[in-house]
Amino acid sequence: MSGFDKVVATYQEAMDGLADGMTVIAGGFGLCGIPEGLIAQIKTLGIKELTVVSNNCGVDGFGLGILLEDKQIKRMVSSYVGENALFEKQLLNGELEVELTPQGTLAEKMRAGGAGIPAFYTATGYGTPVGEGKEVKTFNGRPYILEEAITGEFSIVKAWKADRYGNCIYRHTAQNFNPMAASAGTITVVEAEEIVEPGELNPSEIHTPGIYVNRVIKGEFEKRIERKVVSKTVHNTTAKESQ
Amino acid sequence: MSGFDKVVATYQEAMDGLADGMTVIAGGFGLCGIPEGLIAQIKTLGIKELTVVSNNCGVDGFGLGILLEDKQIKRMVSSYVGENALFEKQLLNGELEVELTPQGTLAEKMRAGGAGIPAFYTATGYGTPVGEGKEVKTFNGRPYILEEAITGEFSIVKAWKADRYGNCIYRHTAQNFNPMAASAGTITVVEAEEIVEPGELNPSEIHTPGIYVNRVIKGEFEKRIERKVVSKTVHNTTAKESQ
Amino acid sequence: MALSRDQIAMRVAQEFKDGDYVNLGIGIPTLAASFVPEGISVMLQSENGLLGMGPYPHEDELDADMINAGKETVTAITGASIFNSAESFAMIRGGHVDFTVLGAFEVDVSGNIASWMIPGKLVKGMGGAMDLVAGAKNIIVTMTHTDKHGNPKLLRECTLPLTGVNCITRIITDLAVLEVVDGAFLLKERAPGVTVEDIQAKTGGKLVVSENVTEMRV
Amino acid sequence: MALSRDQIAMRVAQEFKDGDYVNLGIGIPTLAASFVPEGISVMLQSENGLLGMGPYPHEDELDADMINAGKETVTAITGASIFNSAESFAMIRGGHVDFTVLGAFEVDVSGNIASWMIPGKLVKGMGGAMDLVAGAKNIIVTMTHTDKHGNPKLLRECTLPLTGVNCITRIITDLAVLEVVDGAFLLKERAPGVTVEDIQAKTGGKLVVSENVTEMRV
Repeated sequence: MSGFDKVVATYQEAMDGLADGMTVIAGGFGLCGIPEGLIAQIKTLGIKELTVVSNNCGVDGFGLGILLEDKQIKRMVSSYVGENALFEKQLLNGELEVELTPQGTLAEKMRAGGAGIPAFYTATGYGTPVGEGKEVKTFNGRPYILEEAITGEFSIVKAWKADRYGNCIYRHTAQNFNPMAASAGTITVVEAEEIVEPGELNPSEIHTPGIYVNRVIKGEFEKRIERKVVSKTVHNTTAKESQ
Repeated sequence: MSGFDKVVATYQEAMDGLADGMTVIAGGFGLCGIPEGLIAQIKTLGIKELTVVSNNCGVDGFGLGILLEDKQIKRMVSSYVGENALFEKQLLNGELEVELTPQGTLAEKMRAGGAGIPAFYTATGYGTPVGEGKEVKTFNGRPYILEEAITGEFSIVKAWKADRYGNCIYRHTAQNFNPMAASAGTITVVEAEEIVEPGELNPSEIHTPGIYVNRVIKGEFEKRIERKVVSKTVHNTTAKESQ
Repeated sequence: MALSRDQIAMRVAQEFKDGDYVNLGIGIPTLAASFVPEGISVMLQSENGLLGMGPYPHEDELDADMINAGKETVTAITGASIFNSAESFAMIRGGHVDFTVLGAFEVDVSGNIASWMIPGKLVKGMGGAMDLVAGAKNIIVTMTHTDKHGNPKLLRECTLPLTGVNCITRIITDLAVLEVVDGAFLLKERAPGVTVEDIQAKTGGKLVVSENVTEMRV
Repeated sequence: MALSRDQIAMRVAQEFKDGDYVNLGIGIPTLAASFVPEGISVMLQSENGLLGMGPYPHEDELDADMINAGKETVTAITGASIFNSAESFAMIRGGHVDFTVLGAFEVDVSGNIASWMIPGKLVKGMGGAMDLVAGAKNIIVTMTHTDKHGNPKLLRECTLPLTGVNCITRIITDLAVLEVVDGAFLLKERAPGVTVEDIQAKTGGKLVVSENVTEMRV
């Protein structure tokens, strides 16, 4: 099955073909489940005028935030941004555009992009600034707005384990937007903590089937924690009952 | 977490509330992954005028086919039917209506129903009898038709393992339509081969989170094979290479 | 006397029924998890993809791959499930989450809510709030009855950009419990020591006083 | 001479490139899996939720939970993945499957295909065929060039209810390989011993003969 071996050895190969002005869809939520090495490679390449679709834009000096340092991002499509000073500065300067999209709509737009659904109706955002200029249609007496799919030239994805065929599983809440991102890219690149042989992942437990994936690279991850909150009390983890 | 224990002891409790004229969404593909005992209970109850949404309608004497025997189904929404003589007879007699829906559109309509998406655009069926009377809209130069979501008063689902909270996993290709069916019912009933305690299923491997499930019952399954095809040759199962 | 944050959270928690799936916003809503009444279990949904959110971890349980929607480290309870963001919002948008509790800048008598954007200030985004108010079966807004300048936050019509329209059913403030009914705020409960007149004076939109205004149990 | 079913399947298999994901319909298309050329690997998608379909099982491997889209018992190859029907058609509809090969009653010069319904006969349904023709990047139709009465199945305009419009790019019959180009069938290859005139006589829609018609290698 040599034609299905998607493992590449270098970050250069992993991001080969990325060019100025392209759209990059990135998995991750905050700093959780982000393809750290692929983001670093985009910085290294110095590609400019990017549209980046990702729930957030990292923080100063880490995650997608590092692409702001050389003004590589022209436009950001996110549900929540501005966790870093540089982002705020570029936004206020007009050097950066932001398209704020509700989190669930963003996830569904990526999924739709991967699934060949060009548009769908949702109640989310109706009657708010998000709904302005969008088609409205009423179903069962309730108004909904039409939202269009998102696709990109590249998707960058962070997996826990990927096999050589590109089948991926994600760890805990590092799953988040990664499967949808994986489906919506013309070229989907997966950076995995571990690369395993085909057959090592249980077929029914695979989160992203390899058909969506073009390239797989093994990464080393810092996995920085954005908000470390620790409990000082003794607790059991079985229930939220009368704590 | 007593409020989340969804296990019921009898089929009567499992299907309590089902009434004439309701819509029942059923998981399964052919005879694979069908909630055998729940279907049998619908037969026992003698409920009539049902709309049944399921990819297929079983065979004579097994699966959803048994609901034809006492003419309990008024309308069938499926992608492929007529594997049994009784179905054909009732259809030709005008005792049974059929709404044929492309398989992928059917799956997506159920998913949309569960996900609060009232309608979506798809290219599937454009220009064919399926597209007749449906809204058409062009995206990127290609015409798409608008398809509406499906929901039902009841969904009946077959799981491999379910925990008391209703978290489910499915076995092999018995997954098929079951997760979408589970999401689209007002009351979702799961019939499982095995009921396990919360915590026995790995959280990241759960196919249907318990939030979609109202009742869980342990079933005994015949698991009839519709088309047994056996290979006589020696083969390895690694590849389709130059066999 | 106006209720404390903890007391508001305590009153919110009285809304929950055994077996409810609940999504709690940042701030007072999150506190409500600590006051779930005896004999009642709720399961917490975190919109980044976790159903069955547990307490914060101990130092030795910290895991960068285990966070909540506020990007804080968390744990999962026994019987939790973890899934992707599309599935998470399918649950929310599809009405499978029983309660959403969230804060707001303003609400109005039409059930509209403004909670994400103050023009002139930097806009950071709506996150999942618009999906939550569009999707949950029951939405509870928790907030102080007035802003820090004493101006009403319960209005005839929201002045800030909206998060959702016609979606708020219940408001729990430091002064009162109110429902949105027929284009008015229906006063149901008042905080101990707070008079109906106080509440009236601090409410911007039309207030209808229920026949039987009870005292909030906190 | 007209090709046999195996020979048609053999010619179909020559279309595949190493690393292609392929969905094969029932009949001749399924046979193509047996003729994948040396050095080429393809992975088979079965639309009921299996990527990496293997051969039929041995008697001792039979499993009611392991079937293909034709409801037959199957196996999975090492490295397969299994998923639900919505995910399966997301792959198909989203254009991730490289090739779909399927049979047809009729095709026409506009790239339309009719393959699921003959009025007056019992209609059993389209199954996944409409999704497949709407979604795959490349669709190959395999069929006999004429029906059993000798009537052409390659037409100016389909007469039967359609499965999809403007979607067929390549047709492989027992007589020829043709492409649909600019409102005509472009003849690219002919079966050994079959003349261009034979093919012309048996084709209903406009036929354009390629400058260099080669002989099908089977």
